[in-house]
Amino acid sequence: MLIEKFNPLEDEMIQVLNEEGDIIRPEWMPEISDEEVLSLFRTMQKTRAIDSIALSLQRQGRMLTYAASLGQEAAQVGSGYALKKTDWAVPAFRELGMWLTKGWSVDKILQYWYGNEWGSHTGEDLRLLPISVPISSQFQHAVGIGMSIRLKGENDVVMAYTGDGGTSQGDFHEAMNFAGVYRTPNVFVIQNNQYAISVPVVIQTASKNLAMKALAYGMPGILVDGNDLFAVLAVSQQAVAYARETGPVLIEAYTYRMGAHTTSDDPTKYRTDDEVDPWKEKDPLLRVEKYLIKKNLLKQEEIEAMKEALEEEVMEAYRSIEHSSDTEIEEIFSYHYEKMTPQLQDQLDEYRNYLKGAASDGK
Amino acid sequence: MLIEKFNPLEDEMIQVLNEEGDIIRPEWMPEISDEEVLSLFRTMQKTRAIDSIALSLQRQGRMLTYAASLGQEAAQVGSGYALKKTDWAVPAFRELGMWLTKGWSVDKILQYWYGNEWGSHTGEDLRLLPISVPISSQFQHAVGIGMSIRLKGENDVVMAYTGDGGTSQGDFHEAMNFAGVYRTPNVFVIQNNQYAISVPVVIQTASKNLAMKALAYGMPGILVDGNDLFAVLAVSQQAVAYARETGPVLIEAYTYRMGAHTTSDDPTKYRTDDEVDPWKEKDPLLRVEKYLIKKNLLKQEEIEAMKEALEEEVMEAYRSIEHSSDTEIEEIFSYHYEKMTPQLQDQLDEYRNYLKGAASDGK
Amino acid sequence: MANKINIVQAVQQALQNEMALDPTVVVYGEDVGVEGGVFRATVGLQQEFGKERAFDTPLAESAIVGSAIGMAINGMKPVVEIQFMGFIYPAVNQIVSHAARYRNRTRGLRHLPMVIRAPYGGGIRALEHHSESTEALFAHIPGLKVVIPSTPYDTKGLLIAAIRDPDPVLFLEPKRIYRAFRQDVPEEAYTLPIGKAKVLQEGDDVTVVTWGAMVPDVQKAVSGIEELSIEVIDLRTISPMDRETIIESVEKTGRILVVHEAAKSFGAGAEIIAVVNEKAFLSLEAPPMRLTGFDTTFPLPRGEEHYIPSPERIRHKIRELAAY
Amino acid sequence: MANKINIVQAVQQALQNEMALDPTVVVYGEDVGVEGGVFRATVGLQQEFGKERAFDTPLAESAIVGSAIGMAINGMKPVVEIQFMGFIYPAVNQIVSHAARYRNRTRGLRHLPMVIRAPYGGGIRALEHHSESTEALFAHIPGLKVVIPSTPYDTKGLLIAAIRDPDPVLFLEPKRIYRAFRQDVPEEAYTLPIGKAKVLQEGDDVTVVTWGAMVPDVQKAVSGIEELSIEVIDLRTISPMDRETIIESVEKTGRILVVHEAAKSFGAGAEIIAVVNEKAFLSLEAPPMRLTGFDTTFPLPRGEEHYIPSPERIRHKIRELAAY
Ligand SMILES: Cc1ncc(C[n+]2csc(CCOP(=O)(O)OP(=O)(O)O)c2C)c(N)n1
Ligand SMILES: Cc1ncc(C[n+]2csc(CCOP(=O)(O)OP(=O)(O)O)c2C)c(N)n1
Ligand SMILES: [Mg+2]
Ligand SMILES: [Mg+2]
Repeated sequence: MLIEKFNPLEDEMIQVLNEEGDIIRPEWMPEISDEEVLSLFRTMQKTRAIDSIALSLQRQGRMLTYAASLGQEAAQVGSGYALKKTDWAVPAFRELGMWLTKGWSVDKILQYWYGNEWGSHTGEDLRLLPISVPISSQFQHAVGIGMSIRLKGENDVVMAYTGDGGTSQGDFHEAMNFAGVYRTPNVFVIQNNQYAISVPVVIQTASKNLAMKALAYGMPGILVDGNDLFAVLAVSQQAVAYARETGPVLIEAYTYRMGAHTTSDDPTKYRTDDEVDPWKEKDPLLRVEKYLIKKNLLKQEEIEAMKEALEEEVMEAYRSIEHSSDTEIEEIFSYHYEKMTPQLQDQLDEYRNYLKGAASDGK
Repeated sequence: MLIEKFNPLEDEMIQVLNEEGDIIRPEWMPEISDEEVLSLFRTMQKTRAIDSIALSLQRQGRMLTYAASLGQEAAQVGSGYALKKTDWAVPAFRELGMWLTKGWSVDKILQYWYGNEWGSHTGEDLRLLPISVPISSQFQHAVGIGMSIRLKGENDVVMAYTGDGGTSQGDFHEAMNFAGVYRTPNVFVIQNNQYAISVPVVIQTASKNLAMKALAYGMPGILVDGNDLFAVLAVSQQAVAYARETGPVLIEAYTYRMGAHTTSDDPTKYRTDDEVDPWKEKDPLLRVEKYLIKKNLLKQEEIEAMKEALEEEVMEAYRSIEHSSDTEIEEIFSYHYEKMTPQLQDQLDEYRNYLKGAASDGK
Repeated sequence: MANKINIVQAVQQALQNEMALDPTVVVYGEDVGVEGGVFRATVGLQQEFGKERAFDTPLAESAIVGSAIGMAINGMKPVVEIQFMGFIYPAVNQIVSHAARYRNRTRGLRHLPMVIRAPYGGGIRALEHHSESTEALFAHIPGLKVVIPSTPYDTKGLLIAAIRDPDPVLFLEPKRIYRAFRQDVPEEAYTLPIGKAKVLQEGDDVTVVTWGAMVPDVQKAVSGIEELSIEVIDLRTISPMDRETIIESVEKTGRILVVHEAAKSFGAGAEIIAVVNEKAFLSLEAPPMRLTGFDTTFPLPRGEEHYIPSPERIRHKIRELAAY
Repeated sequence: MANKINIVQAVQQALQNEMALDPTVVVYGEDVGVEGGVFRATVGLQQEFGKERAFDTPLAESAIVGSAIGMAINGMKPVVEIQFMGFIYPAVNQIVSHAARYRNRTRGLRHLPMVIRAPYGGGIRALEHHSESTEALFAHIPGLKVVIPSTPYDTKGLLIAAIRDPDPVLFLEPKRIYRAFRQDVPEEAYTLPIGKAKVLQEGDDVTVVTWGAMVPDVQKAVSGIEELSIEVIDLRTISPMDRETIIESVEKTGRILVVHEAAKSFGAGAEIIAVVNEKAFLSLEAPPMRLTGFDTTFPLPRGEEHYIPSPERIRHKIRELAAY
């Protein structure tokens, strides 16, 4: 098994699909039908469509802070696709591609970024936790779910995400350590996109790579080309299988954040085009596109049509939430406890009374 | 250099002095005069004398909670002795042998355990931080000192201590990671005494050993027999030299907590004599004693006399603080800020007035 | 069936009852399994329910609380122990940023039936960080409940209520009186309502509100005052606070003293006084007063006797308030 | 020489002045170096003072604060940034268990001249955890000082005072008004006393105490009330609180309203009311009141307008208080 044989100290990186769209390690190619490849490609395109619509809405003032996934689609879609519906996914905040494979709906996703808590009501049957903003804190929840799975004799796997920056947090360490001790069915995915806002990964850690951090917890760690859909999928499938049977695994998906950290960020302050440009050739979508075209599974025009259709679909989803996104006053109060405390009830009443008075004052 | 060549993944352990008191790896024997060996042996005996007096005082109700170092004297004295006077030591709470090498006086040490803050006023010129109770939190301070040393162009080293339990804390990880990034002159010492109160190290981590955790931070890690004074000293000297010149190092000193966790603990609840007994033969003092006797540097009677003299010295120190250890009321208030806040002044006045009133009421 | 048990035994019994009744209840923390807790609050649980349901953890408070959040998300009812309240701080991010917020964040989709137990308070001649009473910090956090019992009976009933509560509860145990006295307590499971104070003694002249380990001290203080009729309220839940019971009492007495062990400024006493002002201002005949710990770190043992208000000081303060 | 600058520029200038004057001052945190801070509060410092004295750190708040403690022990004056107050919680153990305690723990042998800066408060249409106002938590901790400025002039003077203070200061910056207005501020370094409130406007009928980003809102509210003479106090330091200024005012007006953005219960307003009761009870003509955030998590942007008391609500509350 790749997972067990791989030695992260050697700093090599698993690759299957090269930049020309050729399969260079067929023995590692995941077993996947052409329809599945097409569907994954579509999901990656959808990720990109959401990013582009959200960014343009943001510029128009119709969307708030937004964190794009541009460049990281393979890492997200490839890993997320390795999960069953009954497996859990525990995101950080930049896993759009994974959210789509897991079934979080586009309107909910946009509602989240548009600043409404209902966006995090991901849906009754979705084993997907909401976005977690405090970096790496969600790893602890993932491990707790893993512990409960072992305890209940369930057969599910929990895949948790963090960034390269996230590896510096105490919670990253504590969670990985717990997972090692209790041999929980966890897959930990680090999307190493080289930056934590403006801070490059060389200031984040002196570790040779991030995958090898697994050794400190007695678990396998594997480094994969995060811009290679097939490699990510292959490694993730094996990791998920390993987690289900044996214990936790760490995956480092080596990738690059092509855009700004969020819409509040201006990356030209801390990095040059010279650094960014070479990564354009490593575009994870381009590779799959080349593969599909070479295999005659898709034509260039079809791709353009797909993009357009997806953008329209996303705009549709946005329109469905744009005007319904203001929070009802009562909702601010009513979800803190099963039943509102008398304090909350008082405060709600007082505020409503004030509003009534203000309204009748004509203010 | 041992430090750089050592591969913690191979799980071997540096040893110099065996249980018979013979030097088995002369090439690693630290350069140390007979007088120095005698003096270190004496310090180890003193450590044991303090432990034994403190425990007996505790049983008499003349001492409070106490955490003994029994069995860990070599790990503590050997590491502490590698430091210069100008180097810093940052303890957890079970480093008695190191405290003595660093110059913390016995009366202060006893005063600390006897529940008076003045015990932590270690002395103006001592580069020794006070005991730090919240596990591994002190690693962060050690790294901060290390950062400031680099910044100021100083040439000192900072040696920080934690236990096997301490490796599970987020602070352990964050501090080690900072040290790696800033290449601070830090030596991190884990006294792996196999237990965190009742929790054995196998429940603490799934890592093969603790030394290899260093790899995650891009620093060398080395595993040493913590019951072997010469091995600990050799490794520590090299680590200190490495830290001074190059960057941080992690040392795992493999040892065993022979006694209870503290005087509040009863280890028979969680471990058997069968487990403890074999460690008696690995007694770090016995080994040095055998070495010294074989080398004709010390006679059995002299050892007995040394023990007695040391115990008397410790009792003397205790007597000097036993009756002077109650806290002055003002001291409770006056060290929170450079100047007492009006709130504190009020509270002190009110309390004093109350006491005066109570006294004049004859209460 | 009743048994005569002390507070720490009541904790143990509550856990045992609930683990027997509800297979989703699990208990874990540092030294909680094999040893049965450094205070013996979880003794016997691993023997009875196995290593899966009562177990030791690595030394990491953030992971203890954080993993409990995950457990609760997947249908368990974790009851985790923080060995001393002074060691809860590494877990504050998990408590404040997640435990308290999950229900609201997800608009009710996910809620967290979890309990964080921690022995709190000073006066046990302990090392630094073993004497904290920082309930006010957690009471300020929306989405948390903070409970502090003062008797074996209340401990058991409130802890079981906390375990059955669908939301996170911080359950602070008054370790100074863990073994101070015994009480007849039903052997079976029962609950007491979270959010309800208890009037321990009715009176007309002065209201004294207190909680936890200060309760017996207040009772002692009050029992030495013949000339006044004093109402004593055991708050029992710090948040959400039972304002009604306090207000009703102050409307009767016109005078209130809050006694707590925590530092004075920005402590829970301030909130009680603010509430009394808001709800019973016109009844006040004297300034609401506080008798509390100082605004200092809890002193080490050789100074600790000064910190916690003694029954004599409480008595003195009650008289001062009554004489106002 | 004066320059017209806003609050975030005042922060930057204070840092720059002090770094120039005192080589032991260092500035660090996430994105603080190359980028100059996500709010640009440290912009230009790395260029001017080098990577040694203004630098980026790994993403770890506990290490940021914990290493600052070590730096301070070895004679530096670290000024560290927590990117948003909502991310201070991982550092709480270092703040509460060490920063606040070192001087007392060592009976004065070691003290920590360090500043923890964090932008606080809501109303900027941000994601979760970017809107916290939990100053009350830190104000309750003995050994800490908590400062919140509301103008460029105060920001600069108080931040420099904080840097020169031999003890740890938590310096909370009102990010909602970071760029709201400019003020003439001396270009040179100067200090303002920590622990002193400021009477912004004198008045006889009602006292309003507030701080930080609420100050302009209160001023707006007050400017719309012609019929009352209102005294407005900008608290500026939450702990240690300037009780004198508040008491003096209440003795005059007999009426006090505290306005803050943080959740109501167990917030800093409660302490102010408790103090007023203790020190000016007989002057009170109406119940001290609070107008604050709700006891809820700060809502996401589509609900946030309801949370922070608006000038209209403040005005309404002042009138309610005056009419009592
Ligand atoms: C505890 C905490 N500190 C700071 C932040 C502010 N912050 C948000 S994202 C980010 C960088 C994250 O970097 P990384 O983990 O590499 O993820 P990426 O943004 O690259 O996907 C920071 C510092 C935060 N959200 N949580
Ligand atoms: C943060 C924190 N949690 C819990 C404790 C209580 N405690 C004191 S010592 C200890 C075990 C420490 O184990 P280890 O690090 O191996 O050191 P040892 O006692 O073996 O020297 C525990 C859990 C503490 N002091 N700090
Ligand atoms: Mg990143
Ligand atoms: Mg240990």
